[in-house]
Amino acid sequence: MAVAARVAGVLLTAFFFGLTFEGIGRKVTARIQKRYGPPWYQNFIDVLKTLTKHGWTHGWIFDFGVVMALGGVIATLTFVPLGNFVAFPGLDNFFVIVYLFTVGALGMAMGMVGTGNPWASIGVARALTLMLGYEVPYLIVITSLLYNFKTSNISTIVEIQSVNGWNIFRFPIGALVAFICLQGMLGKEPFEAPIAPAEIASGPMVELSAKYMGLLMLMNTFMEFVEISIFVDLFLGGGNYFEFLLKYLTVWIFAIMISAVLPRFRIEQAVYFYWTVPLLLAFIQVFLVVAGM
Amino acid sequence: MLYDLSEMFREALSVPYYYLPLFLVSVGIYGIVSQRNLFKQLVSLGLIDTGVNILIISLGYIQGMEAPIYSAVTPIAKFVDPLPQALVLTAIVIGVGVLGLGATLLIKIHERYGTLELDELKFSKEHQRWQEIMDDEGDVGV
Amino acid sequence: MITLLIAVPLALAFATIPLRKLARLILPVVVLANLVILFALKPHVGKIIELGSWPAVYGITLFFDEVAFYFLSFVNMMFLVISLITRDERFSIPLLVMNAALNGLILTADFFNSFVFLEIIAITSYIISTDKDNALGSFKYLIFGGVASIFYLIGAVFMYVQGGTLNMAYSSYIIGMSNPELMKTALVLFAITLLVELKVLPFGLWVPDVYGNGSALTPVVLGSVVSTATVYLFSRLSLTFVDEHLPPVFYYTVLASIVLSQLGALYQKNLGRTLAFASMASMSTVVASLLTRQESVVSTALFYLFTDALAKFVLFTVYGNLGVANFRNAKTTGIAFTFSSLSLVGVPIFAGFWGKYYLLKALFEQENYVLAIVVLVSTLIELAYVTKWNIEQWFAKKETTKGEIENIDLPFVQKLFVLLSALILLVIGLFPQLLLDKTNLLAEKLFDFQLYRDIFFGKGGM
Amino acid sequence: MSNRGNVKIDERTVWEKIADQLRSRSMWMLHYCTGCGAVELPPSMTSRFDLERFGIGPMATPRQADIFLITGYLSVKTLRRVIYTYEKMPDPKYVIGFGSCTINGGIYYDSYATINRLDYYIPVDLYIAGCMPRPEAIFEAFTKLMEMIRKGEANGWKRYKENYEWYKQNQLRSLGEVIIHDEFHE
Amino acid sequence: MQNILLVAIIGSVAGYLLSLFYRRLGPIILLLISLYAFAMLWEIPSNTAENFLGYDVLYLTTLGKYFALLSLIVFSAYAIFNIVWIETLKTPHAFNALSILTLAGTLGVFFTTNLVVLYIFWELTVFASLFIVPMSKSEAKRAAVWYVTITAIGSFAFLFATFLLYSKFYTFDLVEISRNLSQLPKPTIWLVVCSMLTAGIAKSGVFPLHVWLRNVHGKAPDTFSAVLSGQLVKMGSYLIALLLSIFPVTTLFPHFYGGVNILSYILIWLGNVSILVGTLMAIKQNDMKMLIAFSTVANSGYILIGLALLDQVGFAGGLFHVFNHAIAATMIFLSFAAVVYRTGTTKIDELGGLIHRMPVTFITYLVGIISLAGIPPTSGFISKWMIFQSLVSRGMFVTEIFVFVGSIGSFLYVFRPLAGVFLGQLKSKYKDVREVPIIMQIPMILLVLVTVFFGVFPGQVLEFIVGAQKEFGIDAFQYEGTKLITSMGYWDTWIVFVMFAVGFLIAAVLYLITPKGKKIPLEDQYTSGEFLHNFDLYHYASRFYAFLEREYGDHPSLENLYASLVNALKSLGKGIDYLVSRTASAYVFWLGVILLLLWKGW
Repeated sequence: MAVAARVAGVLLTAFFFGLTFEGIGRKVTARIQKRYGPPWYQNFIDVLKTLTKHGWTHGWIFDFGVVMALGGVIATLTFVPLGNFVAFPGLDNFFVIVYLFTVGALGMAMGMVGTGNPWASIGVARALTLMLGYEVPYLIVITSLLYNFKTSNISTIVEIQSVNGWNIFRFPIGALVAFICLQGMLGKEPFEAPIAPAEIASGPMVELSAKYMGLLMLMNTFMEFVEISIFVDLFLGGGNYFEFLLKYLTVWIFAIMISAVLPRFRIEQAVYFYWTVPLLLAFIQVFLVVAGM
Repeated sequence: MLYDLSEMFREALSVPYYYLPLFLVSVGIYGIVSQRNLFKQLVSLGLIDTGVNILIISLGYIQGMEAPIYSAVTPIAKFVDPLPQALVLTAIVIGVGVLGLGATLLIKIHERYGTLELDELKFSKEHQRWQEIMDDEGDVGV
Repeated sequence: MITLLIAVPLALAFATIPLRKLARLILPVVVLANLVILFALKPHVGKIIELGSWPAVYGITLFFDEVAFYFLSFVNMMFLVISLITRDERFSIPLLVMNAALNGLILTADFFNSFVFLEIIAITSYIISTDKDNALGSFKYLIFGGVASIFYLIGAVFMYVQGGTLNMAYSSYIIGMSNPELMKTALVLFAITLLVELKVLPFGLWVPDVYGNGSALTPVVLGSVVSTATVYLFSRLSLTFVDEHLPPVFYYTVLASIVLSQLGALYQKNLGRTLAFASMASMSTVVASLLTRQESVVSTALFYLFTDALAKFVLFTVYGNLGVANFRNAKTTGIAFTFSSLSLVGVPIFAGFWGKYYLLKALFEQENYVLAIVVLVSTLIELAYVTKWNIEQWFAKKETTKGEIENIDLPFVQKLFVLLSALILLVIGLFPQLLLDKTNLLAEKLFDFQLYRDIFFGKGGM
Repeated sequence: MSNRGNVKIDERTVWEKIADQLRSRSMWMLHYCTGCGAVELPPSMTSRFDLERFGIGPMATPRQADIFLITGYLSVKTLRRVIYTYEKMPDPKYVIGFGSCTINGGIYYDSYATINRLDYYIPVDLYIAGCMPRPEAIFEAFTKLMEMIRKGEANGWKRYKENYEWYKQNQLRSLGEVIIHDEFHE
Repeated sequence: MQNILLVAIIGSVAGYLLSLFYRRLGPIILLLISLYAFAMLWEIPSNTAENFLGYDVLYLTTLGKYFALLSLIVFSAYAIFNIVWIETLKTPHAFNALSILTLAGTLGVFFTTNLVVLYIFWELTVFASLFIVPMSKSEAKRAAVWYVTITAIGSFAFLFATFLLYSKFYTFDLVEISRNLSQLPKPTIWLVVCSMLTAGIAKSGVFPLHVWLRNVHGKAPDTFSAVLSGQLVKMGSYLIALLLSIFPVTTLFPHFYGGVNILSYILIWLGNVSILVGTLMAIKQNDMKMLIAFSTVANSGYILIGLALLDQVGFAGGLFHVFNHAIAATMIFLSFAAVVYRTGTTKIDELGGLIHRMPVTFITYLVGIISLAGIPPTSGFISKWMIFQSLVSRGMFVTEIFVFVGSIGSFLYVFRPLAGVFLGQLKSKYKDVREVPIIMQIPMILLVLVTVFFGVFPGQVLEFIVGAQKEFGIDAFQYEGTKLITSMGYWDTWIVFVMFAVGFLIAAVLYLITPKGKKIPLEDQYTSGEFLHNFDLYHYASRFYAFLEREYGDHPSLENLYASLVNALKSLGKGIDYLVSRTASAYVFWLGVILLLLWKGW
């Protein structure tokens, strides 16, 4: 039962804090644009409003895709350690989380293309290409970390950091590369080509009416929660639950600030960028790790 | 006078025995390599045959002996070695056979291509048709 | 008694002119008679036959031992099959004469005698190669054959002048004792003439035009029968009488000939010429392994020779009669063609595989890596075009441009023999030991000059 | 929401009420500018007036939009697209008509190409007077609409559903077959 | 083992004869033979030696048993599918006979460690499968010739090495050879091992010799490409696994980097390049079968890397990936065969929206690509996870780049047929396409169950792999029930599956309590206000990753290189042909040249 409680705890934190931080994010963007912006609970209202509307479905594959997407991301969420609060202590292997994460992505992609709208296919094609872009340097940097600590268990790395200091200071280049890739994962401004509202009518979400939009927004929040919490666990060390949330917020605000001011990359520019600058930095990081930094 | 002519002729000829056949064979081979006319090649083949036959006979020659024709006048002991001459007989017969066959083939070629000149032969329509058969492209290229 | 093998075909060859209507039957009957005589005389193997009871050194002698027996049986077996298969009896006279000459060539122990038989074979093969009115190709062959044959004559006469006798055993023994240098030059002269018939490339340039003329008779007769007899003579001369190597020039030309003829075959777009090049390649492989002068390699070379001759027989007969066939409506012929072509390439369950397997094994034991690699590379190239042609014929496009194919399938007789030889290849493929023991015996016999000479000196007469 | 004997009896269930509360606080506007009034929207969304404070933001597709702004005169061709898009929007949807052109055709009332009365074709919940109302008027309208939703009076979409036939007839009469046949295709 | 082989060989002849009466009997016989062989083989304990027709050459290693069972699964699925599919073939009798012969050949290869017998069965398989390839399209003929020639390069190199070893040790038995292999001088060891591995590399389509894969798998008869890429490619991987584990590679070759010897490092680099080539080329393909053919190249690269690591986790990962790729490739090709059976075309941009007409085929393809891409609930992830763990623990970061590009790239190219063929707008031409008959659906569903079952309970497959590792002295992979343990960390397949189910449940609950969406037809799409009358065009499938392809558009193509090489050889042949068609004067000239050489080079 303790496991169920812990899992519920993780999910509720993700739900509650995810949406609140998104609200705070919108407020920060508004502030940057010299306006007040919506209240912090605006995202709760948006999600619940969409869940009450009467939308349309494009067949069983569309529903199955949306449910699989949300289910996959929830499953990934349960394995992610929040600071020292972990649902399954030993089992949060980094590769398992990254690849379980792709179940959600594949479910969403399949559902959206299942609607039959070519905007969605273009959006998903861009999303997958972007993923090819940011995933390679990200995995290289993280594996160099894993190689350094000789374990691929995130919670053990969290404990190590609580002993001898945050990794962000020991591997500054790695942290930088990870953050750039994080920006890509979140789908925030410089790398927003897959869901560009003006170009391809918000990409995959073109046919999402009412509740499907709500479920997908929830999924998006959980995805962001997973991505940022992995970054925080690996680079900003341990500490109890509240310290974790504080670090989460700072990283989130930092990401929002960058995305508020930057225009949008074209998709091949994004991949070209990812495979030159971050990959080079990742290699420098690897060289340092292997050379026994 | 007649006698010293043959004498003078004999000194001129006192070159080693293989000069004449070598000369004949090389003329024959040059003939085949250079001539563009098929019939001339056949003639040069004949030339080579004769050259070789002469070589064989000269091999069997013993200085100062007589031709091995068995008649009352010539005693047994004074013959040159008769065996190469026997061999030459067969060789000549074979040469005749080959040349005869060559001539028939030439007639056949002439009937078909209308010429014996190698250059014209190449561009005759008959040759073209044969060339096409040679390269009808099967649809499987390696 | 054994002289009947030469006399009967020669005599009856010219008897066919008056007996016009019997012409079709004479050839098979004669060849059958040869076989019967041959097997009847099997127990008297290892005898000399002095013609006209002149003693060995002076008279013309025939020598009938195991090697001669197996080669004769193979040659006459092939002749029997050919005679049953050919439908046009225009060539029955030259074939009979050639049969006599072939038997003579294998039996004779006399240099000039072998020259005469060689020349008769040459003339008859010129005549046969004019099939499908290929006069130009045959004329070229005639000129080149004529030029090349003079070397054999010169060599024979030299052996006579030095050794004092035309008998092979005597003269090679005496010359071998007195000055081996001349023996070597004589062997080179013999080799030049024989290599023309053995289709090694610089000498075998005439082969594609003659073999590729589309007739079923020429390539089979020349390819399988005459080449095998010439291999016998070549191995007899170069292995038994001379125990040094031929000059290295020959070895390198033969190696080059293997690869180049395979490449030539790869380029060909016409099946006939491809098969011609293929037979050149396989014959040069046999010659190359003979030149290595090691007994194990020679025995595998003979194994390879017999299986290859059988396979080529099938391929040429099918091509001769059907051209580029569509096997979909000639299934059994197709299977036979594929079996023999795969055996040619060396696919495991066929005889060709054991040919290549034993050859490579022997080569590796002798550390002769160069020839092994050449054989492997040539098989690889052969694999490419053989597969191409097999697939081309199995999966031919239904609507062939030249309207309906005139001869859809082989007539029954030919189909029977083609299937029979394909099955023989399969049987040898499953039980290679049958043929291997025979070839080991042959190789061992070919190498001991001692036995060959003692019989002559011991004057065992008929 | 029927007002028999002008006593408004609220027939909505508790869930409906909560839902309306939510719908009023987070309205998504369809990013589809049909007329000249659309130019007023950007200033209302940027830092001076900031529509996002009320949870109102532009959405790219009708599938996610709640409010449909008809910002000015409607030509026949645009009306065809407006109806096609209106039917694409999920159910509780509200229409706001900008300016007098949507009420009686405005200054183009006598043109052959414009539609004089928007209400015949799609149910309009709210009109904003003014030949292109300024952002302040737009804010006035939005707060009015939020207040109507909370009270459950903004039932244009229900009216459209109930007398769908009437609307369809008006549309057919003036546009001919809406979707299939028009001058571009057959 | 001997009677399995004999039954299979006799079965092929019986298959030919029986299918003359009724063409569907052939696949039934193939099915019976493979089931019989599977049952018999399951009982035979590994390391049993038997004789075959008198020669004691058969020796069953655990590795051989594992590969044989895997190939029997593939062949039985292929046979069931064929029962109905055989109708579309023009020459079914030869097809049946040759496919049974291919089965016999592959089983023969797995049952022996005697080099010559291995070569014989190897050639038997190659030539049996050769004649099946051109049975479909006409341009498959050219592909078949390429297939044989390139595989022959490998097998002749293998033959060369076999005889070289025979001339040194006078034995053909691999185990004995490996025991005293170290006596040979260093260069000979290199020559022998490399030429033997070439056979494996040629057959499994690894980088330098992968050129034939695209055409052969793309143009072979549809179900046979399932066997080709699912099973015949695994023969190459089997040979590599056998050689790497039997030969004492770690002691023979010096240590190079990250605990890996020089030979394995070269193999790993070959694997890397084939992953890169396979992935990038697969993304470009528009023909779905050629796309999956290139994915086979990439996955053979994965297997090669896994096997070359030769350690506790990597080697196990390589072997497990053999299982996953075989099953996944078979599933995908069977679903493509079903699509082609109904629509007749393999081009992605001509198809679309088939999910609405062929749901079972879609599910098979979906689970197939989930396993191929290596996503957790299916078995594909386990093997990729193992390979990643091994690579990370050794710190081989350059290889990791290629491996990550390969695994992420696999999402891209598997998604292209998913979006182009199954999802999106249903073309009007295929409006009335029906689902494939039941018999075709059975193997597909069976394979789906197998993938998901082994994804959650990999115990049975791991048991074989651990057995193979113990047999060759590599320290075995540890696992307890469903928990996979490595030095770098462990995870539990069962708990992941449960949590995935829980997540799915929560999402389903959320989905059900909210108001139900109304089903609308496929034509009711947001078209930004535009009226569309021909929805066939409203489908994004051709040049799916145009922006990515532009990045590496003008890449060097190995196929053209090989083609130009062959043309060079043929031009040499043309030269010979020119010489030959000259007249007698030329012949005599060459005779003169030889005489001159003789005269001088006496």
